[in-house]
Amino acid sequence: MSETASKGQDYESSLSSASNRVAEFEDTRKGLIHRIQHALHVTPALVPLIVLLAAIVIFALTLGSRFFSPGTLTLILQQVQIVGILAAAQTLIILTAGIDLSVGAIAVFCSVIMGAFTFRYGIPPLFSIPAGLAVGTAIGAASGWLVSRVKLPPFIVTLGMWQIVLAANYLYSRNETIRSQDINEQAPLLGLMGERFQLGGAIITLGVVAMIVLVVVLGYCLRSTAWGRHVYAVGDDAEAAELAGVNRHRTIMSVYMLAGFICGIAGWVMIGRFGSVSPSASTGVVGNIQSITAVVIGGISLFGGRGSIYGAFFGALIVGVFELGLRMAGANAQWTYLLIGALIIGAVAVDQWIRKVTS
Amino acid sequence: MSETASKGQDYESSLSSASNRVAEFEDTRKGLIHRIQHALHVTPALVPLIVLLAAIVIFALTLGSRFFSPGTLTLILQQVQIVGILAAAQTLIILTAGIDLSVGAIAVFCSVIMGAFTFRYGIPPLFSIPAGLAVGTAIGAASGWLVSRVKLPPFIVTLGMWQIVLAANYLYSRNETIRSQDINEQAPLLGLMGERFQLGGAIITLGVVAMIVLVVVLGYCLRSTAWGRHVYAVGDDAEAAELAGVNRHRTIMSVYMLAGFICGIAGWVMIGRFGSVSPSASTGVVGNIQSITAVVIGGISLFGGRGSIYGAFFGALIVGVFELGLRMAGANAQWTYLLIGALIIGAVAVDQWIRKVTS
Amino acid sequence: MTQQPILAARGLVKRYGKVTALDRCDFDLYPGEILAVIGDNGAGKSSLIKALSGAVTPDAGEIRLDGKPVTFENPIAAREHGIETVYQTLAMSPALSIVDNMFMGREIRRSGFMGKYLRKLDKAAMEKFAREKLNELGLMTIQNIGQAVETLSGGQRQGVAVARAAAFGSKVIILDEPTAALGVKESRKVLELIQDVKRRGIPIVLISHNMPHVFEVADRIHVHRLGRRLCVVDPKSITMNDAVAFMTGAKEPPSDLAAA
Amino acid sequence: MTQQPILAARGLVKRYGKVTALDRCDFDLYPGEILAVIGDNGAGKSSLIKALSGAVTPDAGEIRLDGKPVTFENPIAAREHGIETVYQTLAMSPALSIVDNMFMGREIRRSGFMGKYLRKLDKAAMEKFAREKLNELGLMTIQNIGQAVETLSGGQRQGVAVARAAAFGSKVIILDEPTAALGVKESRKVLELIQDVKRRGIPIVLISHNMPHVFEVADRIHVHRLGRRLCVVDPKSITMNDAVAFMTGAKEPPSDLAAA
Amino acid sequence: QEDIGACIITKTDTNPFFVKMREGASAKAEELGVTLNSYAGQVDGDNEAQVAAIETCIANGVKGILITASDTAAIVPAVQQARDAGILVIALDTPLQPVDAADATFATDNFLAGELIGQWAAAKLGDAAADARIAMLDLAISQPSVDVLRDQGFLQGFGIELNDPNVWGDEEDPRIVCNEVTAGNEEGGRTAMENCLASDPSINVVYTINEPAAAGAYEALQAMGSSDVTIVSVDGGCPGVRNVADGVIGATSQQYPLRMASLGIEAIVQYAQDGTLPTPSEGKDFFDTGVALVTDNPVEGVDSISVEEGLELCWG
Ligand SMILES: Nc1ncnc2c1ncn2[C@@H]1O[C@H](COP(=O)(O)OP(=O)(O)OP(=O)(O)O)[C@@H](O)[C@H]1O
Ligand SMILES: Nc1ncnc2c1ncn2[C@@H]1O[C@H](COP(=O)(O)OP(=O)(O)OP(=O)(O)O)[C@@H](O)[C@H]1O
Ligand SMILES: [Mg+2]
Ligand SMILES: [Mg+2]
Repeated sequence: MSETASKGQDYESSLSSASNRVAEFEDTRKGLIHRIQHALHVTPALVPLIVLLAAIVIFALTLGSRFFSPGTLTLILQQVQIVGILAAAQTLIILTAGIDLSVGAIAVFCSVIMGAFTFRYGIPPLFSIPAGLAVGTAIGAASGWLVSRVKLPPFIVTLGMWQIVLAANYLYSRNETIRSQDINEQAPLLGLMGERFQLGGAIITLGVVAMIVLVVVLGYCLRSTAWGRHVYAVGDDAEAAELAGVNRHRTIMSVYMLAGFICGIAGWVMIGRFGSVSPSASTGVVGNIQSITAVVIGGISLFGGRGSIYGAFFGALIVGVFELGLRMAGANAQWTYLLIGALIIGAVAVDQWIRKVTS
Repeated sequence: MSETASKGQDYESSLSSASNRVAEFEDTRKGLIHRIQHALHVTPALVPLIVLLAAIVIFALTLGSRFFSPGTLTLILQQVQIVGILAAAQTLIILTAGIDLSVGAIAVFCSVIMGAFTFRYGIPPLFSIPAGLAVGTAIGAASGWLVSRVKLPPFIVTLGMWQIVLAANYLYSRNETIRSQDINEQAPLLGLMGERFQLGGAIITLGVVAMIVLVVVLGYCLRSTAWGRHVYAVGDDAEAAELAGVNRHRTIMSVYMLAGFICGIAGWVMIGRFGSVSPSASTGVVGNIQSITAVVIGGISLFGGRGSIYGAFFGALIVGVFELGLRMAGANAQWTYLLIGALIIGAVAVDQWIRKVTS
Repeated sequence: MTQQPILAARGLVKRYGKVTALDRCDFDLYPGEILAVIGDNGAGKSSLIKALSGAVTPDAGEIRLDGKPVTFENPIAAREHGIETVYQTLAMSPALSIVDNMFMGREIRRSGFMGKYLRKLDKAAMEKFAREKLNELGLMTIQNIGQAVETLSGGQRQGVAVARAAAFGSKVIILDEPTAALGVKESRKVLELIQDVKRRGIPIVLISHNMPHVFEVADRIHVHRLGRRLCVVDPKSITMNDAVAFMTGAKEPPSDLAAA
Repeated sequence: MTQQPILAARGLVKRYGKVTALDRCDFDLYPGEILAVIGDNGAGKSSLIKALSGAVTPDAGEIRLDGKPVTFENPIAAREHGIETVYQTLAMSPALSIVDNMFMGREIRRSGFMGKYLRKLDKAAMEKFAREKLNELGLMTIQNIGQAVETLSGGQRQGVAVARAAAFGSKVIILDEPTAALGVKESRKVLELIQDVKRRGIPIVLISHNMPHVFEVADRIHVHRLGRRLCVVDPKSITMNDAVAFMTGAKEPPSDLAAA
Repeated sequence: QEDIGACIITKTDTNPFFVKMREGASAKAEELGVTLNSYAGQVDGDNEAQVAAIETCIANGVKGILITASDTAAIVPAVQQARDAGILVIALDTPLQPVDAADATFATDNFLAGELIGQWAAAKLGDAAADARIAMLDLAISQPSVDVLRDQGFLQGFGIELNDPNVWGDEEDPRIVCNEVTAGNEEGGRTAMENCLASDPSINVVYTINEPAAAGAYEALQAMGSSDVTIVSVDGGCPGVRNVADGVIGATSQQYPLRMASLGIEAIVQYAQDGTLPTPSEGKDFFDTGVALVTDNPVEGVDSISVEEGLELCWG
């Protein structure tokens, strides 16, 4: 390398003997605290996990074994399973700097499709379930296309989709609920995700398993595959990602379609959890805010490109713990809302504080 | 200037005779289209205005004079007055790269405060109205402090505030409605904003005037005062603005407090419009989404720092025109809901298309 | 120069509202050469190479690759034709790590089952490769290869972008002010790298404001002024002083050069 | 140098996770001088001036202004003490216009009623002033003074940032690589401007990788290496070659310099 | 004596109707020494929150649950779970589907409530009823069951042919000018009424889902200069009855949420003490807590009570 150095300007002649070692500094900070700080720095999803554990401990101390029992703790998992799955879909969208207001509506519509196909047209559940999932994916594809090709703001696209899907859901279902007796007798596969098994006092349903598997698989894909890196890059700075060689369109389409598919799964899980198919399920109306809340509490930036899906999962659990804990403590509904509002702010403030102390 | 040039490196000796003219190019594009393009480029709020006018023309052609009459057109203004005022508050927050989910709840709570102070404690409206406005400002200050000082994401802060304020609203009001008969008899000042005057067939209320004045005043402040420039700078890149000498904290506090105050005005206007004071007004629940929708349709970026408040005003009107027009065309409630979703997407797509063609 | 240009442009125009960035600009790059592009700030150099690499679509004009007219819809299309570019703005994802950015769009997968079916990335291999490339550029101050790009110093960031282009370019490499933020040692390494690449037979477009660097490595110099090519000069037959005079408008170029 | 330094620092430490940016760094700036800071990419120069200007809070160490210890909570605090800084990242609001950015935080209001009570800005006066300052820097290619900063070329953007600092600095001006993206002509103007400012009696800190520029204008040179001040040299008594050798680690500085 | 725990789960807790129901339950619970927790959904039709509430009650080990189901069919599996855990479940206000999914039902007949105001409006108009112009101000596009029952009851009572009795808005009678949704508050009532009047200013009968919506509709009618319009409503809260007195509302069907709730609490205490289940009203499969038409303009053939009586019985 020094051969050309002589061609350079006169003052560069000494460069050939420049130091060739990577810079190192002695680190005088030692001990446990520093190790913890480092762990939190490297794995930011640990922060909401700490908040979650703290919340569980506090409720356990206040409410005793009524709360801190395998049954109650797994009940929380059951209560958050739908929001948890929707939060997984929402995470994907938000990582690309989007936002999806339609997740809940898509989930409800997919469950209605599965039910109506089975009961109205007599299609066996083995086909009507994939049909529901396909509809979810197709809605996601439509949103993705509008965001990526027509370049509309995701907020507007999914707001419109929310209204369209919700209204379609009421119109198509004719506001009819499919009763659990009928599902149990004629199409048990529809309710599969409600199947439960017991481990000691703990009760786990297949829907809970589905949620956890989904989060783990997506966590793997986002961290360890090229696709995952592209999702982050597009959300971080779409223009830079495109200049660097990422196919923005394909990435966005894949994300919205996958999110739609996951919402379809949430719809299937809903049938299992509630036993019935109900077009007026409130998930259609409040599922979006709930899932966005979980994502943001989990430390994922609404501006895209930053955060971990595990954070969103812990975020959903944090809200679930607060809700169940406060309800068990007997706070009345308005006080519960008020306290949950305060606790959400508090949880994120603690989160922020931990980050600040450890950075 | 050339005196020091001789000190420079040898190849710089000719610099003193470098050209000193500002670059100019002959522009070969002429004519009306080019002038329009330029106007749209310089004043982006014109784009939603075009969409708005197009929507009015289309409904006027389809529905005839039933729709295109002074009475109906001013009815639209009356119907959007609350959303329009909330959108003004929302615009301020979104320009700083925030989002405010609590605007509607604050408005309802302020109206309840004004009512309860007057009727429960017997305070004259001349004082209870400012008290309501002060409460709105105080809630805004609390949110602003959490965003600016504790550095929490605005989404979380205002989500929490939404729940807290809404619950406080129900608890404080004991779910009691104050009837319009009582207001008319005992405290007409509370209903002042509902005062209407007729101009030909057009009916204008003081609330509508308040909305328009508010938009114009804020438009002036945002464009032509230092404060306005700071709001944009903080939203554009908060860190850069701070490095450049903008007091980020003061700017954010002023924006959130002002937004809270404007929500208080919206609360007062609500009393005028509905005659009564009702804690369960839907604005508390859907006012946030409605106002954000208006803002985004108006071309303001959710990422902050870009857009004009006039856009938000036109955005609110666009939604109002669609809603009334579709109802008058006789679409049923569920179909109307669906079509509005589609039209919102369509309106923004047209907007995007105009921008593309003219850029 | 009877050879056919590998990349050429004729009459490119690009306007932004009232601002004219390119004003009927021509361009020629011949095989195996280092072409320097010099010009005042805002002369339109970056706009020119953005048009050539598909990052912006010109309002008018034609681009030819190997003599055939092409239009690049986007940078990916240009890259598929082997044109690799370091933009002045660097085009990095700030929140992602150095390794992620270097391999963006060209990730290395594990071999075997994990890579084939689970599409797992080979982080270790990518880190090793990235560290090597950075060491080659003399960026010894980067202590943590997993650092997010937004936390790098200005020069480190530029070094990462240059290392990426040099490692992956195949047909044409375009560098927009690659040494602007680099230190003395790091700049020298980049110049060596450019000559290395040229030795591999790949032509290079180098935009730079550093006249000694330009005159040291360039085979030909494209002087850009007010949105167009003013002239093309040979660094061996002209003084730096004249080149600077042309580009700043202090002197008119002789008419025979203007046609080149 | 028995004078008291106007701005000084002792033992500054700044760590980012595992990365050490400043490692017990010292610093001295004397009244009326131009102090150049040189060092490898990533040596910690920008971190040093960020600590001095309140943009980051050091983990340890002390800053003294006119001999009195100070802590700057934020850049505004530093600015109120008269310290004006051009950051390497330029600190501009991309969507705002050149004028807005130049006057950010120091807007000019109309005189009379409109300005006093309606707080209306005097756009015309600000535009005129901005255009003058840019012309002084030779940025003649800026066609539209109302252009958003994000649409400027790299060099134009840097020019705007430098113009801002030069126009408003009162006690100390800190320039972090002010000429990195500038052309030959524009760089020359900035160097003239620096000397102008010095003549006004205001001391300047200049970070630069351009050795000829540094040796041309600097009164003293602070050599930064691996997060600390390696030595301070006098450009009149040392060769460029030695300075480069010190900063890249090719040579150890003589021990008497190291203490300076 | 061991602590008796009970739960009351309402559809929402923003509608004054449910607020009063909860207050009635709390008062009775305090009197009888029962620990009462109350829960509610976030929006009308919120089945999920009610399921979660039932699960919480089970985990808390209560003795009885009072529930106003948002989705009367979908809630059944969760109710079954509670009953399997030995909890007495009483449906308030609306029966579950099937009715015997709950241990007992204390309800008003919402269809009957609608029917009464329908009959009253038709009788008041007399011959003009044949070419009435009717605005229907419903609750929400998700068409929760109260919404459907009251709407369809009104139409039946008015003498309009129903299409599918489980859906509102599918009738073809030309007398119906519009179906609008109001969210059951003044705000929605006003906007909905304006929309109806914009398409047809000759409206002379307005059905409203509840009294707040009626008050909003009245404001719109005033503002747009329509007089001689008959507004009818359902609920019977005190502000509503006062509005009947002031002539804002022509007639309203009054329900008795306080009574339902306190009866429910008593039944739970009874059950906790000796295991007896409450018995339904004679001839019905639920315990009917009654509906009364409140108006100062009684008409032939429709039983009604006066405003003074209504004010005595009203809630809130
Ligand atoms: N998106 C845009 N909108 C408006 N004007 C633009 C835009 N991009 C570039 N310009 C203008 O076009 C002109 C050419 O810019 P360009 O970036 O090509 O200059 P350059 O020669 O690369 O300058 P530098 O040496 O400073 O990098 C400049 O005047 C710039 O302000
Ligand atoms: N926010 C941060 N997080 C982590 N590391 C950082 C951060 N900021 C700076 N660093 C690291 O600190 C070191 C010093 O950076 P600094 O920007 O001060 O270098 P510099 O001397 O200005 O280099 P250059 O000449 O390239 O501008 C670098 O190794 C950089 O990667
Ligand atoms: Mg450039
Ligand atoms: Mg630096």
